[in-house]
Amino acid sequence: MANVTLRHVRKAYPNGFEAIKGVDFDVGDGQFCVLVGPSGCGKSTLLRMVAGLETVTGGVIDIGGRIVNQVEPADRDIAMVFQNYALYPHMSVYNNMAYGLRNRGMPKGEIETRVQEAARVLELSAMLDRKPGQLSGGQRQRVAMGRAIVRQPKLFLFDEPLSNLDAKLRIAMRVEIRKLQRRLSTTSIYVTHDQLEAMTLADILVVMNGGQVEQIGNPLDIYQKPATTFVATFIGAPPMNLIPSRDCGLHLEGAAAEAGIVGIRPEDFQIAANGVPAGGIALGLTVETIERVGAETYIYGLRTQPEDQPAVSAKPGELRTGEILVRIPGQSGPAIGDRIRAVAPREKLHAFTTDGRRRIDL
Amino acid sequence: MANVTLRHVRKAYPNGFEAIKGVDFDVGDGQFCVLVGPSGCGKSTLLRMVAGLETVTGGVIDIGGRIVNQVEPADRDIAMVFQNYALYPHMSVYNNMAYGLRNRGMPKGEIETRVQEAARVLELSAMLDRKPGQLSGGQRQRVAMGRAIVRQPKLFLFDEPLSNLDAKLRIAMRVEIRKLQRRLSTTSIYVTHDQLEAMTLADILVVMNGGQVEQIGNPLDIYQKPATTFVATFIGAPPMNLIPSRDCGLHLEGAAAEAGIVGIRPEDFQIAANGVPAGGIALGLTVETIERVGAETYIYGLRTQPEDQPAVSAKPGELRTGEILVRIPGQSGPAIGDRIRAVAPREKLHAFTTDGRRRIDL
Amino acid sequence: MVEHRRFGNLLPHLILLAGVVVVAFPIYLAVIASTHTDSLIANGQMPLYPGTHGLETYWHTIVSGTGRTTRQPVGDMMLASLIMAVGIAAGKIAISIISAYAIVFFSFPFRMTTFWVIFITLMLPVEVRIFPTYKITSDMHLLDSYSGLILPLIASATATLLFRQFFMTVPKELVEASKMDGAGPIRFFFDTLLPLSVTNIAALFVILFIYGWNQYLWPLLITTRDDMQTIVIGIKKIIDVHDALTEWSVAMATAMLAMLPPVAVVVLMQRLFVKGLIETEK
Amino acid sequence: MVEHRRFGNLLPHLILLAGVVVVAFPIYLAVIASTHTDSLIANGQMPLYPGTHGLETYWHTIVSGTGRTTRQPVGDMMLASLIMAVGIAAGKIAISIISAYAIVFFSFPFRMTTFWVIFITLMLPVEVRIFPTYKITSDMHLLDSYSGLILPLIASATATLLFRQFFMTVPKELVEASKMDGAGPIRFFFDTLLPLSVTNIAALFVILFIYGWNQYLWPLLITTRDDMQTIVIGIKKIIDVHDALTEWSVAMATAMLAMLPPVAVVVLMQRLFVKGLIETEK
Repeated sequence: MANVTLRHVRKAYPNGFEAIKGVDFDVGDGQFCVLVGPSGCGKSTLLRMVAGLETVTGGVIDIGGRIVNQVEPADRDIAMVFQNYALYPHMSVYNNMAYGLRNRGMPKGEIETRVQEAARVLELSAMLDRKPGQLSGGQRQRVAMGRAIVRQPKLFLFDEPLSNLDAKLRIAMRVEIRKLQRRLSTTSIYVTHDQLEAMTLADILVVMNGGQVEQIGNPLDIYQKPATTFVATFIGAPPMNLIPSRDCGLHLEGAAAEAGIVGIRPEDFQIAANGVPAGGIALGLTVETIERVGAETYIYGLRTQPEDQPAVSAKPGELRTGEILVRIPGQSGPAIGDRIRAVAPREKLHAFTTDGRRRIDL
Repeated sequence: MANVTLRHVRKAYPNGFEAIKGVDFDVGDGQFCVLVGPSGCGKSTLLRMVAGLETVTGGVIDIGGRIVNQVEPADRDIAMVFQNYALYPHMSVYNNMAYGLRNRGMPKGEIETRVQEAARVLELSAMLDRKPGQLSGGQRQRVAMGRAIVRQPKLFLFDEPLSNLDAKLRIAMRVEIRKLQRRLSTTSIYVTHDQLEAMTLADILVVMNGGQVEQIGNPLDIYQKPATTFVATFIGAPPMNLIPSRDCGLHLEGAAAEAGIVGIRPEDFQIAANGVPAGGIALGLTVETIERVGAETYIYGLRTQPEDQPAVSAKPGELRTGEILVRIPGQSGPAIGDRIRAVAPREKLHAFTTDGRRRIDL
Repeated sequence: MVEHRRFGNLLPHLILLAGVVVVAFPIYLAVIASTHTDSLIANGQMPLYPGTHGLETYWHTIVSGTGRTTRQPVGDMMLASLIMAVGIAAGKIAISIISAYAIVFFSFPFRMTTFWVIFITLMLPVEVRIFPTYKITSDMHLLDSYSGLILPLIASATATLLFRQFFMTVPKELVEASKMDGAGPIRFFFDTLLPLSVTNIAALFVILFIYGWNQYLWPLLITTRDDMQTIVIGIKKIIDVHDALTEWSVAMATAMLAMLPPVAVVVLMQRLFVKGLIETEK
Repeated sequence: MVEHRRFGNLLPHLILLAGVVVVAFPIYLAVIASTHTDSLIANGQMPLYPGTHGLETYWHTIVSGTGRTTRQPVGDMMLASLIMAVGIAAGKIAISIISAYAIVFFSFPFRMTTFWVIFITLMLPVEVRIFPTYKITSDMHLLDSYSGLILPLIASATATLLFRQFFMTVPKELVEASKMDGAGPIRFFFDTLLPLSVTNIAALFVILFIYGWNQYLWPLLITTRDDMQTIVIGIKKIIDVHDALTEWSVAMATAMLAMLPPVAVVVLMQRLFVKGLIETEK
């Protein structure tokens, strides 16, 4: 068991590209830390630096009170679960788990005990003689977990371990990993690009973007008080609506002058015929598209937008300029072409500086 | 524009494996039909049979009033978007779209007009000279769409066209595909394993399992009245809770004797300190795991389960025996280890025969 | 499980059939010729069906050879060829797998430069660099020895490249998992890389064995002793007698015998070989 | 963008360096030898630095050759070798790409049987089936002609296999998209498969050109005319003169000249070649 501490950790490549631009965070003993961010944000690089698979350009990585910058991966007392599992295809499940222990010269009896115990926990006992090629995706994932567990390391590292599984299995394995980690209470660092996985697994959530940390904290705190517009749109699905606050129909009383962007989560809207909640906002929308998925309904509404007002963003995957997404429970709701009024109370509003880099408390 | 009709369509392989065991359905002119099911259910095979890429063992496929069983793919007046896009890597975007038209001997001017128009609609005009290798995933997807559009076919076929895109882009492209299809009003058949994509895109939803059709209908009708337990768990995420009705604490008055399984969707539960809604049910649960994802909270509760009572299913990815999933809005809710009572009104209950193959109206 | 409709028509079938006939017919002729008497063949009246002298011709060829020209029984020639072919194939595989391992999994200064120097030099097989190679072999007193026969032939750019290609497809994560499991470079090579390469090694062995078996120029220069004469040289000697007295039946029998070991290697290694070749289909 | 730490230490570097020296030193010696006078070399006192007779030796070698042994200028030999090597490489590529296309993309009865028959037969290169092949070539009056030189060598199982492997990696969907686009088998071959194979063809051309360039046994049997004498045969003739009068400088110059075209092909095709080889890294 160990604390993990990163101080001013930097990574630059010989070609000058800076993958990690100074990252600091701490993971307490037995905590589950999730690094989340879009692809290319440096989260995997950072994990690989902790593992010792990438060199550290600057700063200090400390595992259990020992600075490991110059320590070989095998000597860091860690275990890693790879995205593609990286099982040895020619070895049986048993040997896959036992290989690392044998290389460390552990006595045969002890290896047997540890592998059998891990196989029992992971329900792999019946398939110890099989080769990885004969296993399903979920079973391979378990073997990869088993290979990590038998080592009884100070620290588990997970590199998107669920991304090769189908949706249902992913949810089930997510719950299993969390339960297992709670029981072993081994400090863990987990990398994912899936915000849902991040929200449900993390004790500490580290949101990364462009090689930097955007926000660190408890998942729900981050959800409720995103520090930047990046975090606001990345955490929570569908993403938060962001509206330039000088925009039409937005009277945000009492907000600081620097509050250039207002954010409202789709689920915080309500549809009301008239009235504006005190201090809140009301938007007139023309319904463009409706997606009814059963438990809830998504309404894509077009806000009237003055031509000269630039909207916040229209990157692919984000909402189009002037488009607002409203989520309401159930399967009712307006029809395409209807005009609706979406209102949100003041306590559900988020405000950010115009550049989106800082949150402003309302 | 065309109707598509499938009658008793069967597919058997020389090795005796029956991939499609007799499928009937109709797609009306201009409708958007989605085939959905788990991998291996035969949905892709069926689409490839409509495309002419697989032979038909039995039955009749009719496109626009013409039986096409023996017609070559190129002569069926269809266009297909492949899962991996299948763009010609050595041709420019322009040539990728123009190739099929040239092979048909269309005059150069007409080709130019059609490609330019498709490029405009798909916002590809600026990259007509690039090779597919220089495009992002989303752009390649658009080129694949463009190649289908320029042909102006009677029928579009989509084989999981969004499965190679990341989550955000997938949502955006989903909305775009739907808008495009509405505007062109070309009959379409779309294959996916993603129930959310299926729900949001379909005019007609065909749920397949094991080479057979489980249910055909409007997506919301299927969500509200799933015909089998397979459909009940496949459509809607997280899946419906299924409980053997003779099980402890389940008094379902007035239900037919054959109703062996009761289903309740996670979002239809409410947490109440006491009382049972008239005709509804109440379950006492011990909270095992809680996942707070911001907009809603998932509570995994363990129901007391007599040892001799077999539960419905515990396949990987489904809930464990005796486990019940409750979904409540917001971020509050109980803590792990709490005992809660989850209640659901009678109109939210679903009932199925013991084998799960038939729905019983309550 | 999935059957894919391919293009299907008669033309390619016929072309391939024609190809089979063109390629296989000479060999059929050789088999037939080896079973008739020399006088019959020399008369140009050879029938297209097998004759009756097959067994005695082959026996004669193997144990006493074509006395007039090569002074060696073909059995001895085959042994010499076998030693050379196995030596070359095994040596080439050992050298090239180690080189490929160094190039793919190690990073050191001028890695690519080294690679290209070796590569361009080795792309020039022994025939082209035969002169300097001969001089050095002779200076090292390796003439008339199996070492001199085998060593200059075992450096192989093509095999190195093939192994490099295969190693490139080994997931990086496997190397990293190995490191995590405390396996150093030597352990990784023997515990993981070598077992994974078995089918590739088998496929290469087949190809290289046949390459070695067919060597002509180098053995011709290096060996003068009769008992190191390879079968390919033997065939050449028989064919070079341009007169009516050519022992056609013995010559054809020798040709058939020369084909046997390559065919045997292909057939024996077939399962591993095919596995090695179709691996990408997985 | 991502740099991966590989195993890194001195040992493999040294091994490779040793390899470079072992492989490159003979060639260096040959270059040096070709620039000194014969008497100096014959005395065994050849220095390790270049001499001054380089240009005249090369000029003499190219235009008039080693008069005493081969009766042919080396320039003519190189031309003959070039025609043969290009013919073999081009022919092999054409035949094998078409065979591979038939095998991978068409389904017809006994497809795999046909494949194996061709394969096993072709795995036996011309050296082994040289006897029947010689007989047929001679019966067709192709002796002393470039057709006779090239045709029997162009069937290639290895090249067919390599193309088959590459075609296996072409996504099925590309064939299907082609069908949807109304392209038949011929169109698909020329419009899609051939452009996609360019780098593979280039890589194979390099290997096959060198294979053709190095042919010895077959040209020796088939050609008797001096003006069709290939350079490899020429080298052999020079080396066979076992007396003190060997024109060492001319011999070494011939060796160097024999290496030039293969090196030139490797260097010229390098970009395409490397692209073809490292495709899996994408």
